[in-house]
Amino acid sequence: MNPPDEITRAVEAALFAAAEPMSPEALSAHLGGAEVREALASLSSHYDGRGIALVERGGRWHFQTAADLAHLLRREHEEPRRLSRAATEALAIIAYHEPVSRAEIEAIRGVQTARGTLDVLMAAGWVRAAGRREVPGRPVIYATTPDFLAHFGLASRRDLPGIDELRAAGLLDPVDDALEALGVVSLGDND
Amino acid sequence: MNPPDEITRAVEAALFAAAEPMSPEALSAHLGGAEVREALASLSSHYDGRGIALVERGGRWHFQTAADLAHLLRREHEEPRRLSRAATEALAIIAYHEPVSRAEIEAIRGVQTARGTLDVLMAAGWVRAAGRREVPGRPVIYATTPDFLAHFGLASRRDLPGIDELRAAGLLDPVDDALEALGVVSLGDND
Amino acid sequence: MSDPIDLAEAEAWGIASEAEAWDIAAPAGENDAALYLELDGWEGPLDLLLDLARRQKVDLRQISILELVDQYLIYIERAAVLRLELAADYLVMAAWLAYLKSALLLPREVQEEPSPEEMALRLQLRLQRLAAMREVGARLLARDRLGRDVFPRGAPEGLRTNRKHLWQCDWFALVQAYGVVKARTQPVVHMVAARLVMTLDSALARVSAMLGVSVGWVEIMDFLPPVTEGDWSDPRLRRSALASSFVAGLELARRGEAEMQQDGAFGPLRLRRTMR
Repeated sequence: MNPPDEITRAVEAALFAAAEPMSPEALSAHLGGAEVREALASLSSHYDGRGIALVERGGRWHFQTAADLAHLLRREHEEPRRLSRAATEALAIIAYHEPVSRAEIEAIRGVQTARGTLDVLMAAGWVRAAGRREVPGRPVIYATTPDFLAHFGLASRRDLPGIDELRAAGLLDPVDDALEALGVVSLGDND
Repeated sequence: MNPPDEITRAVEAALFAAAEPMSPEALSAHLGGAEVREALASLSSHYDGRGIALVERGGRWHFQTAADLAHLLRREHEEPRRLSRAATEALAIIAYHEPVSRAEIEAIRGVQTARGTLDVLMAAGWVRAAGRREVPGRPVIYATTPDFLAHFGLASRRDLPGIDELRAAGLLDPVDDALEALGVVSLGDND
Repeated sequence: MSDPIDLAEAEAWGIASEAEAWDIAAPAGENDAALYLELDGWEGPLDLLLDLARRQKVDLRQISILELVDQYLIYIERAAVLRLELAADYLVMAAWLAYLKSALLLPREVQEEPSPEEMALRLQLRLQRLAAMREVGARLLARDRLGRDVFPRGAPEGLRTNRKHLWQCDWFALVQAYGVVKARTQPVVHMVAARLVMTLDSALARVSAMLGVSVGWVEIMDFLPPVTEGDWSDPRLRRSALASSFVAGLELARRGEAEMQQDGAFGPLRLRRTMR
């Protein structure tokens, strides 16, 4: 391995010191406009197989410990509070359907969503309000955040487990659309 | 460079994730009693010349940004900005009348002074709080700093032109005339 | 057909699974029974249905809706026997499922809309969707999570960009600002500059003298001193002279020494000596 060049060293040092994941743009701005993509690629491969990994999450990069060492490190770290089942479902629905309104979440879950459920997800920094849907009542719609991707180790939403299969199976479509796709004649189409 | 062995990877990850520098003993205990000194030595040489360094301080090890890149951690981004008219007036009043309270500044300016105005002057390092006036309400009083004198090239506040000099320079003319004259007559020509 | 569900077993299963899989780590609002309908660990009738469907141990796409309906109704009946307090929506669902069952079983003469088959399919699709989300939720939580399985740097130095304003102000701006403040707030004395005027007295004397020698109407402009004389070309002085001459004319008319005449608004104003 050749010694790293100055930009690579600078990117390495900056990402190492950064308290938050950084986009290439932010890195570049911090390093006086230097081109950082090549350095990121070279660092990423340099750290491959080491105890630390350089990963990209939602377009932002950060160092983290290698996943296979979890068992060694976990004991020192308190396990984060577990999510309730309601919150887990709401999070999954938001992640796989985003952006969704609360009513849409409830339509899938079949129960009302307690006030605290979405708050918990927002307080964790995984979900944010993403505007309003332009339908009567203008409901708030929710989407996931870059922190969500970082926390769950996803490079992007395309990496959500099983999302392609779900989409292919039509399980991300509303029931009405699915019925239509199945050729079931519903009341409205009966004219 | 050979791929690191498991102990080296574990030490690397543990030190990376640690919130504090760790002694070899603590590391070893953390990693189930593994012998870590060799791993520390190998890591230390691996990181030599990179953007990150593994260092020992008082028998405890930690990662830190390479010393020659420390400047990356704190970047000062300086944006030249012209002091607002309100702030310039407040500064002038403080310079001529110090120490003055905010109420006194307002009385002299004839208009209210926004809280932010004094903050700006203090952030610029030209004004400091200089105690409280022993009157009801004990208002904070403000004075200029040595930086103020240095910035404006004054040996002392006595170097500020007196009222008579201001008048002679046309600076006590009604505002409109003074502003008009600005383009034409400069102070130097008037001496 | 699977065996009818033993209620106690179902309860135990529900509670155990709840405790095992999820900590109800929860904000106070989640315990609000009105919002958060739980029956023996189920979150509402759809959740209970999904659990019952799972017990058929077949793909959700192949579940027997009729069987599912039976199982649900049995569950509700037993709950009623045990005087368990059932939330209203469990009963609503029971009624709806009973209706669905009869619609599916009875021969139909009049086709209703939507058809029972469509309703059954709709229920099945909903269960599939909930199951899918539940499954991916579990998969999400099982990933290598930052802060649980993988860790960020324990004590990052942090990158800081101190956006410092380099405030700019120079000596002149400072001194000038003080001058402006002083000028703005110093006591203001209004001085009315002396300017050339034609006094009423002099106008009166002039108009009176000129009327004495005139024989007919004379326009008021002709009473003004000629432009060629002294300062009288100054338009401000001429305006003053006109005003004073006009007032002088009025005064003379009041005294009965002169007459004034004007044919129309803004027309020429003429004076003449009163003919006695």
